[in-house]
Amino acid sequence: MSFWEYANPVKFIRTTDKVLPWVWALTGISLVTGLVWGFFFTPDDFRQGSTVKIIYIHVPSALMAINAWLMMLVASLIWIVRRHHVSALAARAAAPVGAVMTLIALATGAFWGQPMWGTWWAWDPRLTSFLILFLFYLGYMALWEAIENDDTAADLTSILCLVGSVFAILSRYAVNFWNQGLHQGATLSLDKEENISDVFWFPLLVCIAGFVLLFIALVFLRTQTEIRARRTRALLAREGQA
Amino acid sequence: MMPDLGKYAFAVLSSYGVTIVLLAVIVLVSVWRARKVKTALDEIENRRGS
Amino acid sequence: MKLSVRDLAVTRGGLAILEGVSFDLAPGEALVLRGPNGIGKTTLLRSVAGLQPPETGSVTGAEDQIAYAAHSDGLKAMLSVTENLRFWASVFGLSEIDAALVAFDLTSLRNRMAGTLSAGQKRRLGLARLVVTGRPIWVLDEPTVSLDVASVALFAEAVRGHLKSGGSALMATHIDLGLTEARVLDLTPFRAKPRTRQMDEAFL
Amino acid sequence: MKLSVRDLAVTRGGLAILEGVSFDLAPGEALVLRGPNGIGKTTLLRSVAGLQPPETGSVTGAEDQIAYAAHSDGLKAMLSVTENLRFWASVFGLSEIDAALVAFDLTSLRNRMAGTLSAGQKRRLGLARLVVTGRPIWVLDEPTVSLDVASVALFAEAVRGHLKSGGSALMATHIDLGLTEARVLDLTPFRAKPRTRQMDEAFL
Amino acid sequence: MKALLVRDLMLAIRAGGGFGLGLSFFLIVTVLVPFGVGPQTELLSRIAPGILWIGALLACLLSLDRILALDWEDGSLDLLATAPLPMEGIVSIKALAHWITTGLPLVLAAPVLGVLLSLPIPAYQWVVISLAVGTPALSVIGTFGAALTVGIKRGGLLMSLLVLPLYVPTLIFGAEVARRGAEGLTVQAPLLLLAGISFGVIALLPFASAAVLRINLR
Amino acid sequence: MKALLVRDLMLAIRAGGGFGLGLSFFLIVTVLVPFGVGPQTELLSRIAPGILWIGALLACLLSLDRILALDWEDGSLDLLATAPLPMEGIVSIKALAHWITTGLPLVLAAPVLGVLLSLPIPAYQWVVISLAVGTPALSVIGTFGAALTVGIKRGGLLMSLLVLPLYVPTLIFGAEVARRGAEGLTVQAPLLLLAGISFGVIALLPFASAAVLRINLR
Ligand code: HEM
Ligand SMILES: Nc1ncnc2c1ncn2[C@@H]1O[C@H](COP(=O)(O)OP(=O)(O)OP(=O)(O)O)[C@@H](O)[C@H]1O
Ligand SMILES: Nc1ncnc2c1ncn2[C@@H]1O[C@H](COP(=O)(O)OP(=O)(O)OP(=O)(O)O)[C@@H](O)[C@H]1O
Ligand SMILES: [Mg+2]
Ligand SMILES: [Mg+2]
Repeated sequence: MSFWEYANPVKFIRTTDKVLPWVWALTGISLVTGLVWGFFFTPDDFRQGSTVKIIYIHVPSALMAINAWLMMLVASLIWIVRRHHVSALAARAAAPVGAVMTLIALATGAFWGQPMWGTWWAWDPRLTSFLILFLFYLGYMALWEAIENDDTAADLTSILCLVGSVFAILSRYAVNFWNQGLHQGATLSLDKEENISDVFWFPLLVCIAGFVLLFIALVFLRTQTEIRARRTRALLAREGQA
Repeated sequence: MMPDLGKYAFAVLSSYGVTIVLLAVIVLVSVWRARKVKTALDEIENRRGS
Repeated sequence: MKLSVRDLAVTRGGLAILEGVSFDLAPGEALVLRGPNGIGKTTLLRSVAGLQPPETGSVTGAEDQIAYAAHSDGLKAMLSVTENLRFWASVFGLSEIDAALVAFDLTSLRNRMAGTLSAGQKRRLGLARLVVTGRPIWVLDEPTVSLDVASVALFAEAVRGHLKSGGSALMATHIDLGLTEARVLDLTPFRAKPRTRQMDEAFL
Repeated sequence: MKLSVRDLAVTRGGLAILEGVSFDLAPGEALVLRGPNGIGKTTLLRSVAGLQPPETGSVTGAEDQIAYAAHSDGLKAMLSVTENLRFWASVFGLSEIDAALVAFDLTSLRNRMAGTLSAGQKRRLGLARLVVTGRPIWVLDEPTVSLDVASVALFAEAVRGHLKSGGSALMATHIDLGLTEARVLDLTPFRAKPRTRQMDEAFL
Repeated sequence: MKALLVRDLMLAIRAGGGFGLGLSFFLIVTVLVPFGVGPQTELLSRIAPGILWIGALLACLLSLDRILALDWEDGSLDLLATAPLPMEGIVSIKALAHWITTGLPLVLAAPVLGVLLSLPIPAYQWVVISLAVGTPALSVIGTFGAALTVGIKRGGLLMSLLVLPLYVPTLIFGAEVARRGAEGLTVQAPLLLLAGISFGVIALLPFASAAVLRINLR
Repeated sequence: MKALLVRDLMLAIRAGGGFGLGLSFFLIVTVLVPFGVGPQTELLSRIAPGILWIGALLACLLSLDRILALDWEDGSLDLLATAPLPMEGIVSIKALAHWITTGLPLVLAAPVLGVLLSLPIPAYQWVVISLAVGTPALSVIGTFGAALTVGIKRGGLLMSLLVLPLYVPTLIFGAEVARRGAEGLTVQAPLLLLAGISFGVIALLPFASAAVLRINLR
């Protein structure tokens, strides 16, 4: 049996219906465990104090913000090359989730920056490129909404996703270049994961797993919804004609 | 029970608050729309079936 | 070169509109498509002109042979009649426009901005565009909308001249064009049975 | 209330187009304007509807009595058929739209977005708008463009019903509307002699 | 009249209707400024009130051509003119719909975007207040510009040219309120003047817009 | 192809065609900035290079929707698509026409407007050079955005939303060249990167635009 069989909408709905309850359950378990563990049962960092607790949401959401876009890119490529409807709809379904993740990363970063850097927002390259990513999400979703014909919308948004990815990478370098000499020295960022002691590392891992699972659950559910909505439109249109 | 967050209480609590709110919003919106679309579809399919 | 349409099915807005349409159009022939509003004439013509991929079936002999005239004329209000025509002529690699001006009685309006023409005059200009393309197959969607009786006769004359010189014409219309030699194809029997198009079928 | 037009002269683009046009339109009457392309039918109708001040002459009995339908229909592509109609009804202080939907056979299309209708279906919706305005005098510019034979008959029926209920209709058209009871006014004799309009006369 | 307002709002939120796009434009202008002038916080926070006002003004400006041009193109405006609505009412409703779909979201978004430009804390309230008082004037003046250029195909840019000078007084007083607020000075005088402009414009300009529109329709 | 370019240029200079309007918009943005941020020379001259770049970018952006939307509305685009021109050629010509009518005038006007913002003397040449190298990229990227949104009635604002993030790299490098020029630093690196973007975009993006346009036409 080939992987592509899941590109059949009916098959997709049937399979995900079976899987979804388990994914939701795992999501709940790992998110709650991770966050509770992180929030209640980890010590404060000696320099950052209790703000270190923000890492348990900041880092997973930042990761998922990027991964969601990558997943959309892959799905778009699949749509362009093999024209499987499920992949186009999955890309559509993932976009709002990715946008929310980006928003969370930005918001938690802002709350973190206030005590650490003394400012809610600084035009640090990392923060800036996330803001641009957020704009890409907005544009991508707006384009989906604006076009009536589903296949046209799928074609156009997938090309936008490709071109946008190239420009997102370009922006990332541009932003680094632009803010080179002015980079905030105050970054206390725990840049390398090796720097994190295990006390912080394990709950963080659980949280990351939770966010990944949440993303999968949401994308499955929302893709199902998109498939059903499309089916509804097809049926309604057919009735209208009859 | 509540850990002592010290002077950073506002930052930490609002981070968690915002995150939980946003996650709840996206989950609830997704579930709500899933339900709505599913009932609409079921209705049409029943109408066709009968 | 013969245009031939085989077993064509077309869709719009996710719905099958027409199916099983087949016809041939040899040089020197004219074919008039008829059918009630909303049967799918416009959609069919767009498929033949290559603007919209057909759902199933094939269109052969159309490649680079077709001059298409749609509901709207593609005229620029701020260009004069000659400027409009000359532009289209040069897009199609030609430059001669006088014959077209004469054929559609536009000589007295030649320096007028297209935006100041009346509805019928605009339409005549839109039809004159066909002549300057030099393309052999004319595909026309309701060409005589807004035309008065005299202009309809001019149009019929132009089509006849085009057919004589080895061209052909495919037209959708609701009214009588005065082209007795044209074959008529009524699209009513080809209305698609209720089904969505292939792409959506996966969802049913 | 009777519409009466006395010695009307109209201009467009600084040129006199028609002059000396007079007619009356009593309740229950229909008048069809005819004339070749560019004679000035559209311009005349806009004057009667009060959109363009006449050069000389007068239009009486038109104030707040007229429902005007132009070449374009004023439909919003992103509103459904009923939403479009309901909007116009409430602009004119009414709310009833079902009769109009029935009269123009739009009931099966009622939830369709106006942007997805075919040319003829759009036109039918544009005409249905007239019914929901509740205005007694209909002023129509080429109302049957793009309509098929059956729809033209629907239209004639609607006009007849409107006349019966004491309304009146003024229409410009090139084709036969099937309204045998309508009077016909050919505008050809009223073509203005070459002269500029009053405003410009000061410069001559 | 209510029907017209409801229709305009409905059209705005339908696909391609442009609701929220003025907002995104505002967001994007604010985001672009640091790329242009550089990321130094101290510099940004000095120009922040002014940039927010200019951004709001440009976002308003961009959506102006929707006010009337769409209705003109599809013939609705001709038909509305023959309907039993006073032309002054039509233009006022159009301005109101524009404000609800564009001005109001800008007012609400301004504090969030202020963060990006490191707006000084005391300035937040004044930016919001000045925008709330000033944006209605922007909508009404913009409607006048839209009415002036409605006959011209794609008059959008010509309209910008006509409208922007009319926006200058509003911008000056609005930005002044915000700037003084940022520096902790008293804002009463410019705020009163700003309010004066708004009221005057709302009360009087619709007559001019209606006259201009009537001329353009014939 | 030449005929298309000639026609587009001719249309641009005819009444309502929009030639020079991008320019006036550029002028007005530059004029508004001192009203918004206040008249201090030292502040203005610091932000001048950035503001000039942002103004040029916005002026370009505003005229983008003319590139294709007009031809779409009156049906010319359908007819062009059936004409013996490759779609890639059509979109490239359209971008070129846009640059000639918008980008080029901006490049020429920038030094004049620099005076209004007290641009430092050494910056003049670099502002002009960076705009000359960068604006073609803006036109080509803008054509892509226009092609994406051409089916959508008044897609103008949606287009801004899609295009602006794509403009970010160009803006950053362009403004960086101008800013470094103003401060007397070396500009080689950003200038090379800017040129790289322009070339890459001119060489590759027309294919994407053509594909998108073909999809929108069907
Ligand atoms: C003391 C303050 C902060 C620390 C220690 C911190 C730490 C981190 C760490 C460790 C990552 C890496 C995540 C990963 O990819 O594995 C990260 C990513 C990120 N942070 Fe922060 N952050 C801080 C403040 C902020 C602020 C103030 C913001 C924004 C407003 C922010 C926004 C981001 C973003 C957008 C990313 C993802 C970027 C990337 O991974 O390339 N952070 N942060
Ligand atoms: N998005 C859509 N969803 C459903 N149906 C649609 C959509 N768009 C168009 N249609 C339908 O497709 C059919 C074909 O339209 P088309 O314009 O080809 O008809 P036509 O034969 O040219 O009619 P006319 O004579 O009125 O011009 C119409 O019935 C129309 O209502
Ligand atoms: N700006 C202008 N300058 C000169 N003549 C003009 C101008 N605008 C319009 N005209 C002319 O005015 C005349 C009247 O136009 P009008 O649209 O009223 O004609 P019509 O009778 O409705 O024609 P049709 O049947 O083609 O719709 C036309 O001959 C037109 O060419
Ligand atoms: Mg048709
Ligand atoms: Mg006419």
